[in-house]
Amino acid sequence: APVAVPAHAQQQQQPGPVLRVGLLQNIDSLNPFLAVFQSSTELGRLMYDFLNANAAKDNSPAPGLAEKWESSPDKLTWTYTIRSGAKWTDGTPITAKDVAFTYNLMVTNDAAATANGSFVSTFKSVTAKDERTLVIETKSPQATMLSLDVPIVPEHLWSKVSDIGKFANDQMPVVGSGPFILTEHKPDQFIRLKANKDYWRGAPKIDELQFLYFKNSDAAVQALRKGEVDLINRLTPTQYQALGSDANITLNKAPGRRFSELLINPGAATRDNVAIGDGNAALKDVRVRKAISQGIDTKALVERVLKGFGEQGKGIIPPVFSDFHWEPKGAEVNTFDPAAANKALDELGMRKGADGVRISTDGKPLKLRLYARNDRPNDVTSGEFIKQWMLDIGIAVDFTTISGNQMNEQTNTGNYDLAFSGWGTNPDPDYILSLSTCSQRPGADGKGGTTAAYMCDKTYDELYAKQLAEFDPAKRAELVKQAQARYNEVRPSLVLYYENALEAYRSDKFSGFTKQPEGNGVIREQNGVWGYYGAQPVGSSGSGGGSNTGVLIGVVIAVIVLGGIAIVVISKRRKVSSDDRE
Amino acid sequence: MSALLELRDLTIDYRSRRGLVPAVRGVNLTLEAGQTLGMAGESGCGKSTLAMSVLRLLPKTAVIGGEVLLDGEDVRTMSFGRLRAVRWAGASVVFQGAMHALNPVLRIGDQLAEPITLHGGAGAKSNSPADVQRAVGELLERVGLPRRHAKAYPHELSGGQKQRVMIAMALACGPRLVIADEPTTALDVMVQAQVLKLLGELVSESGIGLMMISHDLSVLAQTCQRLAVMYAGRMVELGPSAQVMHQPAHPYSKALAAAFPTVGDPASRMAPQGLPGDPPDPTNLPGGCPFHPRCPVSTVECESTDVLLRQADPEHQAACVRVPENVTETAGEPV
Amino acid sequence: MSEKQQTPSQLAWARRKEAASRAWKQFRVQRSGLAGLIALGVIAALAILAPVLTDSAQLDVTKVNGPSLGAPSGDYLLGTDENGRSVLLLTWWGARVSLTVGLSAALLSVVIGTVIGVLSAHFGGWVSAILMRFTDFFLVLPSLVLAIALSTVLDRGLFTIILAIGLTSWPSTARLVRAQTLSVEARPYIERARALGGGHTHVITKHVLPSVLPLVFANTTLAVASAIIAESTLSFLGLGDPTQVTWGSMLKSAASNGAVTTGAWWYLLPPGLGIVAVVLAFTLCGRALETVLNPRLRGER
Amino acid sequence: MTDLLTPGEQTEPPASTGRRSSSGTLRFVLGKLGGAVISVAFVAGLGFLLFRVLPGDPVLTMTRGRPTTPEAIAELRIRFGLDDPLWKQFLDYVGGLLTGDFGTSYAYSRPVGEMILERVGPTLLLVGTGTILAVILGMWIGIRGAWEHGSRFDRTTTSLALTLWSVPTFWLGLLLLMLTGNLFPSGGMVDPSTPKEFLPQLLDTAHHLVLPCITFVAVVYAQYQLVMRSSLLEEMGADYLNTARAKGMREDMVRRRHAVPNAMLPAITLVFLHLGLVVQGAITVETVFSWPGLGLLLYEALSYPDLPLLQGVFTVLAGSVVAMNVVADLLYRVFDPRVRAV
Amino acid sequence: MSELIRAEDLSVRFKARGGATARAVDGVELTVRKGEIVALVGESGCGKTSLARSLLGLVQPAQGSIRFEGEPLPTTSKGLKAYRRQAQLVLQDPTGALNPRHSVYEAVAEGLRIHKVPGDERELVADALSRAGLRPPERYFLAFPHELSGGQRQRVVIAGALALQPKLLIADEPVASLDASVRGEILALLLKLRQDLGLAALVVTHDLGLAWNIADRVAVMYLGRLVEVGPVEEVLTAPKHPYTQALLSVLSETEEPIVLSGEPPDPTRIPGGCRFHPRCQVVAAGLPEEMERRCRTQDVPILTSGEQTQVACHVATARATTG
Ligand SMILES: Nc1ncnc2c1ncn2[C@@H]1O[C@H](COP(=O)(O)OP(=O)(O)OP(=O)(O)O)[C@@H](O)[C@H]1O
Ligand SMILES: Nc1ncnc2c1ncn2[C@@H]1O[C@H](COP(=O)(O)OP(=O)(O)OP(=O)(O)O)[C@@H](O)[C@H]1O
Ligand SMILES: [Mg+2]
Ligand SMILES: [Mg+2]
Repeated sequence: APVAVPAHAQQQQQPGPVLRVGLLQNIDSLNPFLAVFQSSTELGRLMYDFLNANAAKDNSPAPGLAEKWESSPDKLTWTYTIRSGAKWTDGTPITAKDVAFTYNLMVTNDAAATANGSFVSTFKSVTAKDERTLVIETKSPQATMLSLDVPIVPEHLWSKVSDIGKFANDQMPVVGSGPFILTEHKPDQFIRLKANKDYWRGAPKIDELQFLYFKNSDAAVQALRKGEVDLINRLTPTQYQALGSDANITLNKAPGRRFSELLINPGAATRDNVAIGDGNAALKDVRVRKAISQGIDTKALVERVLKGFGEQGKGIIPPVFSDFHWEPKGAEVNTFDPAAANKALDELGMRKGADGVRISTDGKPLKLRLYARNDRPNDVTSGEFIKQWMLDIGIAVDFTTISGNQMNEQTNTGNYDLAFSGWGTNPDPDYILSLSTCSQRPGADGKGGTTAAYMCDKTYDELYAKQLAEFDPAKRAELVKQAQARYNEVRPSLVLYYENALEAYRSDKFSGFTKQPEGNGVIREQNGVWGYYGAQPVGSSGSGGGSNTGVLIGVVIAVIVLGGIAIVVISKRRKVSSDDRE
Repeated sequence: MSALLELRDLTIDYRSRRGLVPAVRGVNLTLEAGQTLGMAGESGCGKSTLAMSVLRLLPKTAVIGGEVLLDGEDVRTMSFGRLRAVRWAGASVVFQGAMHALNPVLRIGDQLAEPITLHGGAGAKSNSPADVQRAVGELLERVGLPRRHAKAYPHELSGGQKQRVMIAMALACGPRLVIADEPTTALDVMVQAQVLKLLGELVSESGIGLMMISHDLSVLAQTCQRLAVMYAGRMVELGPSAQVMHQPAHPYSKALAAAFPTVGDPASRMAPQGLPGDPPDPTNLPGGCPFHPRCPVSTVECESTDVLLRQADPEHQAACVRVPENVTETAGEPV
Repeated sequence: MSEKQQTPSQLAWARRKEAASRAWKQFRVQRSGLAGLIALGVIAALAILAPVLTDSAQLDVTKVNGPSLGAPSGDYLLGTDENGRSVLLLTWWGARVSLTVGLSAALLSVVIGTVIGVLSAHFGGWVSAILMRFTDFFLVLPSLVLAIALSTVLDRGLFTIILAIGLTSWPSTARLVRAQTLSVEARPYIERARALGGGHTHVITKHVLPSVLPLVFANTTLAVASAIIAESTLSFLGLGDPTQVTWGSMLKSAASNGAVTTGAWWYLLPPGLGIVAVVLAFTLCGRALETVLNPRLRGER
Repeated sequence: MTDLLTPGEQTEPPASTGRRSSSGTLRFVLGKLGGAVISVAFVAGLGFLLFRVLPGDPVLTMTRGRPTTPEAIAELRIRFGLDDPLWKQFLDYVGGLLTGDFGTSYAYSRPVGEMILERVGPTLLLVGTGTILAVILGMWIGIRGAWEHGSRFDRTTTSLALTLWSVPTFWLGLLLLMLTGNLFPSGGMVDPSTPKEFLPQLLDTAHHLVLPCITFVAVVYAQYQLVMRSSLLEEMGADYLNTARAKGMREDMVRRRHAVPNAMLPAITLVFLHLGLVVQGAITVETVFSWPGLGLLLYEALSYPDLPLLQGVFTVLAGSVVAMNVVADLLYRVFDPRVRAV
Repeated sequence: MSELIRAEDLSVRFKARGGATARAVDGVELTVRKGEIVALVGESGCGKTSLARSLLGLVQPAQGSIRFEGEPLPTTSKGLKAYRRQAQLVLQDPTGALNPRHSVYEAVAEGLRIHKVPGDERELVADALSRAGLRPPERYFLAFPHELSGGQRQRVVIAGALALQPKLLIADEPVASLDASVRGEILALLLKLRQDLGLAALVVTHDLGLAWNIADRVAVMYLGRLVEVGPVEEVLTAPKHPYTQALLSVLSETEEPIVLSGEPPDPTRIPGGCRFHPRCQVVAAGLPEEMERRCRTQDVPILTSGEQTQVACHVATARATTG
């Protein structure tokens, strides 16, 4: 029967608007407890609601499954009121028990803590007082209690899962609570989600959301041009510029959530202050680190490497999080000034040798190694620039590109002088700040640390501790900024720039993408799914027609090619047999 | 009535990078039905070329002159369809080196059946598979091989057996002429004797014409009535076997005969006979009689005169100045 | 065969010269091989002379100021890359690295292959059994996959690429050399040399190697061709050294910087055509050489 | 990769004079299988060692960039057995292989075997279709070229083959993408919106297959053409062809019945011998066209880098090559009577 | 005449395909005396080449020993190398026996260089070439094998052997691949060398005519064994062994050839009793029952290497003793 049903097929093709999104990273897991890839967590947000949301306007905590919340004065007990009327997609109501189950699972089950365990590490107890009341007690105050980035799963289904670590969560359609319902997943090919008509915020304006997988961004850009997809991100500046000429396509340039930095080994040491690694001793002097920074033109990097799509580096929290972003003032500003850098180094007694390379205090030429990850083209190009600039201030740089793995190895053992690094940041600054505390340095076995900058400063640690306990937003922001200023003062790394997030969509087909933050924010990779949720079709035409004509064209071409071959073969046959040569 | 095979002034040259290489330089020959003719000569003198020209099997680089008449019909001008009909049914070939002349991936029986089916069942009762199979079995038995060998592949047979298969194949369509090009060269003495005996018997009982090529005069003398000796693309002697073998009129034939001594002949004991000098280079033949540089009895005259076949005896011709120039110069016709 | 009083070494030289000129004569008549040789000569000369003819400073991203992905113009005959460097210049300099990698990797692979092939064929017995097992094992390994694995494991860099290609592509040479050695060893003149009292060294150096080496040489030219393709593939997959300009790495950055989308053919075509030209030239040369050295093929190709 | 252009490397049929014997066949098959088993064991060992040498701590790679605690890291180390001594890891690995368990992917926390199984289908589809087309095209051109060797057809097709053979696969793919504009999809195997019925799925898959397949065929067919051509050329001078002509056979029949079957043997065997290697050609094609097969999986595992996955794909690819080699050997035996009887 | 080389109870075995053992040489006693030319004849595959190669130490005998001038053949590679100065090999196919890349000069000088023979190499080469009948030698120095005719090539091979001034020449079918007209020349050369240098030779051939042409003694081999040995005149004019008789008969044009039936013998399956009996025309023609039983079951003793004609045949021996 499969052959004779074009009419029927047509009918199936008819549903409402489908938003197609190009995906450049595949899905590591559909299990929200295991998923760590950006693509997967975003998918998790589409499928599951969280306790709180981050407002589209400004990333501030907003109601999610919890419609109200309050905390005890010591900030150790939090009580959330779960909204009524929210339902799992199988119709079961969502209750406080589901939330308690989810958090408790993460507390008790190591596998369940894989992806988001850090959010529950201070939890003492999680209890559902009744259907609508959830009480969480923590051992110490936790600043992220209103941005617990944890998808809440239905207890009535997940309590039956025996091994969370092995559970794939691929029973389609996957029961969830988010604006979309996952209906199909073909690894490396596509993901289909249909709108959750019963979503408590209201049904999305599109019927279906599809993620199409592309191995390289260029293919995705092509697909956007051809209308195969409607929304893509992670564009390179060149691609972004090239798409500008297309009237049907609207570009979106948003401040990014990532900062790029140049690590300057300040004298790596373990948690127990045992020196490790072979970083150049000259770098232990903060004046040298600052001189090096002065020799680097971050403005030029933004212009030349990022082609202008980015902002000069300041503090470790990008400007997108404007509350916490720190603006240096006066002497805090790192201005490009080779002359000053030269002077500073001269004053330190590091005179230039005959070859223009300075002689370090230990009597050896000042030669520094610079590592860049070979899969980060921007770092590699920046490296070329930095190498040149360093030469101008009398520092010889041996620039090597290594794999991400090797980079981890080198930085985790302190075996570097200069190296490129960078981190993505969250609306809440706690985690990114915590990385630079003394305790984040590796243990005695060289393992276990997550920092790479080897920052360890008493003042900083104090500021960090204060901001963690401060619940007044304005005061906390001030502390966070001070911490960043302190970081800048100690200068274990130089923040180079914040890349813009570059996105593009078919404005002839869709509009209404909600950006986060409002105005100039991103559509995808938000702290939420406002972008997809807000999307609405333009006019009446859906997508999908293109692929049908495509099929037709393909078939026609195949027929022509086959026919051509057949004709050639037959004519040659005839020719051969006619002049039946000897 | 025309002869079974008649070559008239046949010349064959190969086009090569060094220019035209003359392989056969004017040969006249007649073979009647039922006759056996042996053709001898050293390597490269043009024996195979001559044989292949009879069925127009030479490569495209060959330039052929003169006439090749099979039953009075010129092979050179035949239509390709007619030629195909004549091939195998009219004249067949036992090729030099049976190992390579048989297709290694086809069964013996299929290869034997092939000419029969191709020629519409010639040699069998009809073209029906059963009849063809029967004919194949009979052919195998005729050459002394069991019928089951039809199922065998060439590599499963010994050299002698393969040569028998080739002979059987040559006889498949009941041709009137069989050309055997060095059918025994690669074989061991004993097997050679077996094959020669078989060939002799088959020819004599069926009355077909046989042209047999070899470089071993003694082999030819056992099987053939008449012998032809070639040198540098020419026929230098032609006559009854015994005469050519024992009273050769051309010095080259003499040397050739002496190279295969008779065991027990005191004359050749401890006295190997050889011919000094090298075989001629076909692209650069010496002037005059091409044999004169190696000829033990050459005269001044030999250096300038290129001698054609002369009548030495009524049935015996040779191309040597020593043969009295009494009868016609342009002989070649048997009497 | 003329001069009266020549010393044996003079004789040997005369012989070699004659053999070489004969081979050259046979090579010369093969038009495609000759074309390949000329192309190679031109490309090699350009590559060698690049530092003389061009300004290498223009390869430095910090020193150039062309437009990003600019189309061909008077200033930039083949346009610019995403960093504003001249694609013509990049392609030109890329030839140096691509050729170096191709040649070194091929050489490495051919040397390994020859040694293993000759030894296993000459000594036979268990030596051969082990070596052939080894060769067969490597022969079945998908060489690209192995090269990928190797370049993942080893430090990134040209040397790694060379090593990865060299270590994975020798088995076919070993097979070829082994087959050729076996056929040489089966010739009666080897038996004669042994009957004359010659030992292993004599047989290998005086008979086996001289007759195997020309074929190895032809094989090398073919191996260079595949090494260059392998290099570009590894670079394209991101396993190359991003600080080195090779044709493969150019194509990678072209692909990842939107050359296809923007239709920047000037960025995509030159390195690709460079690869095709060099590989084709090496292949044509190799085939012509093979034809010269292997009479079985003569006049057929 | 040049292998095919070098003569002499062609599998020479072992010269044999013996008669057929069934015990010989059995011994042959067992010998081949034994050899294959050893090879696969080698591959497994090599795969293990190779990726164990990778610098860096996989757990750090795994956790980098997101909140973790030292405890969680220690947990991961234990979960993936990274704290065990090497020999124990190896034993676990071998034990796993024997039970069909390739380990768990670092990146996807899924059984590697399962992930590989998912990708085998698309790769087979691409490589299978491509190979069939390439073999047909290559053989046909090769046969014609050899038969009319020296003709214009021969010269042009040979030059074309050599040129295409010199083209890097991925580059051709990129060019095709750039040139075909809107005719074909830019990537993937099937459009998610295509109805889940047989015909639409088939057509859509075919539509997606066109470009990858053309790329694949263009680069691969040349080998088959050149092999077929030289193989047939080698047979062209054979005496049995003259025998066939002498029997009065028509030229095209001589070619079909005698020349081609003989020339086909080495060519077909080579096709199989190289089929395994051809799979790796799929890596670049799949990467360029986002074709969801093994090659793409390898590429992804590579960029992570996901050790168990790399190891698994490597083992499976190499194992398939070994298997294809055995098939090639056995085929030769089935097809060539000369080898069959040993 | 004193003994030069002597094989005692020599056996050579090969592992044939399929695991069977081919007894290529299976108990041979053979002597070549100084200055003597011995012809070894037999049909293809009977083990002639294997015997010749084992005499040069090129294959290890499975059993038995070889003595050269009374001394057993050395086993060390050094000893063998020294021995190979004394005994030289000439192969069937001169085209194959010369490296196509080596000039005539190098081919002849190869042995001299291996053994580091003192003296002016050039003179030694020239001398060897002219002895082999290539005169003037200088004309040939630079020539390559492919520029020479077959006869000339064989002379170069012989010159290469002569350059080392050996005492024994073992020639394996030295003229089989040559044109009929040329072979006589090469044979004459062998005779001349024996005359001039006192060179002893073992000439392997399948051609009885050749033996008649040049040999003093002839040894007829069948399936790894000698079946008849003796002076050429005796063996070839009055053959006693049925196999020799058959061989002779197929050569002559006058006699009705005795064509032996059956396939060529297979050294992996040597029949019991007299190894010739399955193909023996005498057995086939019918023998007294007692005699036939002996032929079928009783192996014939190995011939010793004496001066007289010896024959390994039950029937012939019985006839000789009875009268
Ligand atoms: N296809 C060819 N192209 C060019 N020259 C050829 C060709 N075939 C044969 N010849 C030359 O023609 C001459 C005669 O060759 P032919 O094969 O007829 O000799 P033959 O007498 O059969 O020799 P043999 O005894 O070796 O078989 C030789 O000089 C040979 O080199
Ligand atoms: N290297 C070898 N390996 C296995 N079997 C061998 C080897 N050499 C010879 N034989 C076998 O030994 C037997 C005798 O071979 P040999 O070459 O000595 O015979 P021959 O008398 O010289 O034959 P021909 O006249 O054909 O040269 C043959 O059956 C042969 O197959
Ligand atoms: Mg011939
Ligand atoms: Mg022999």
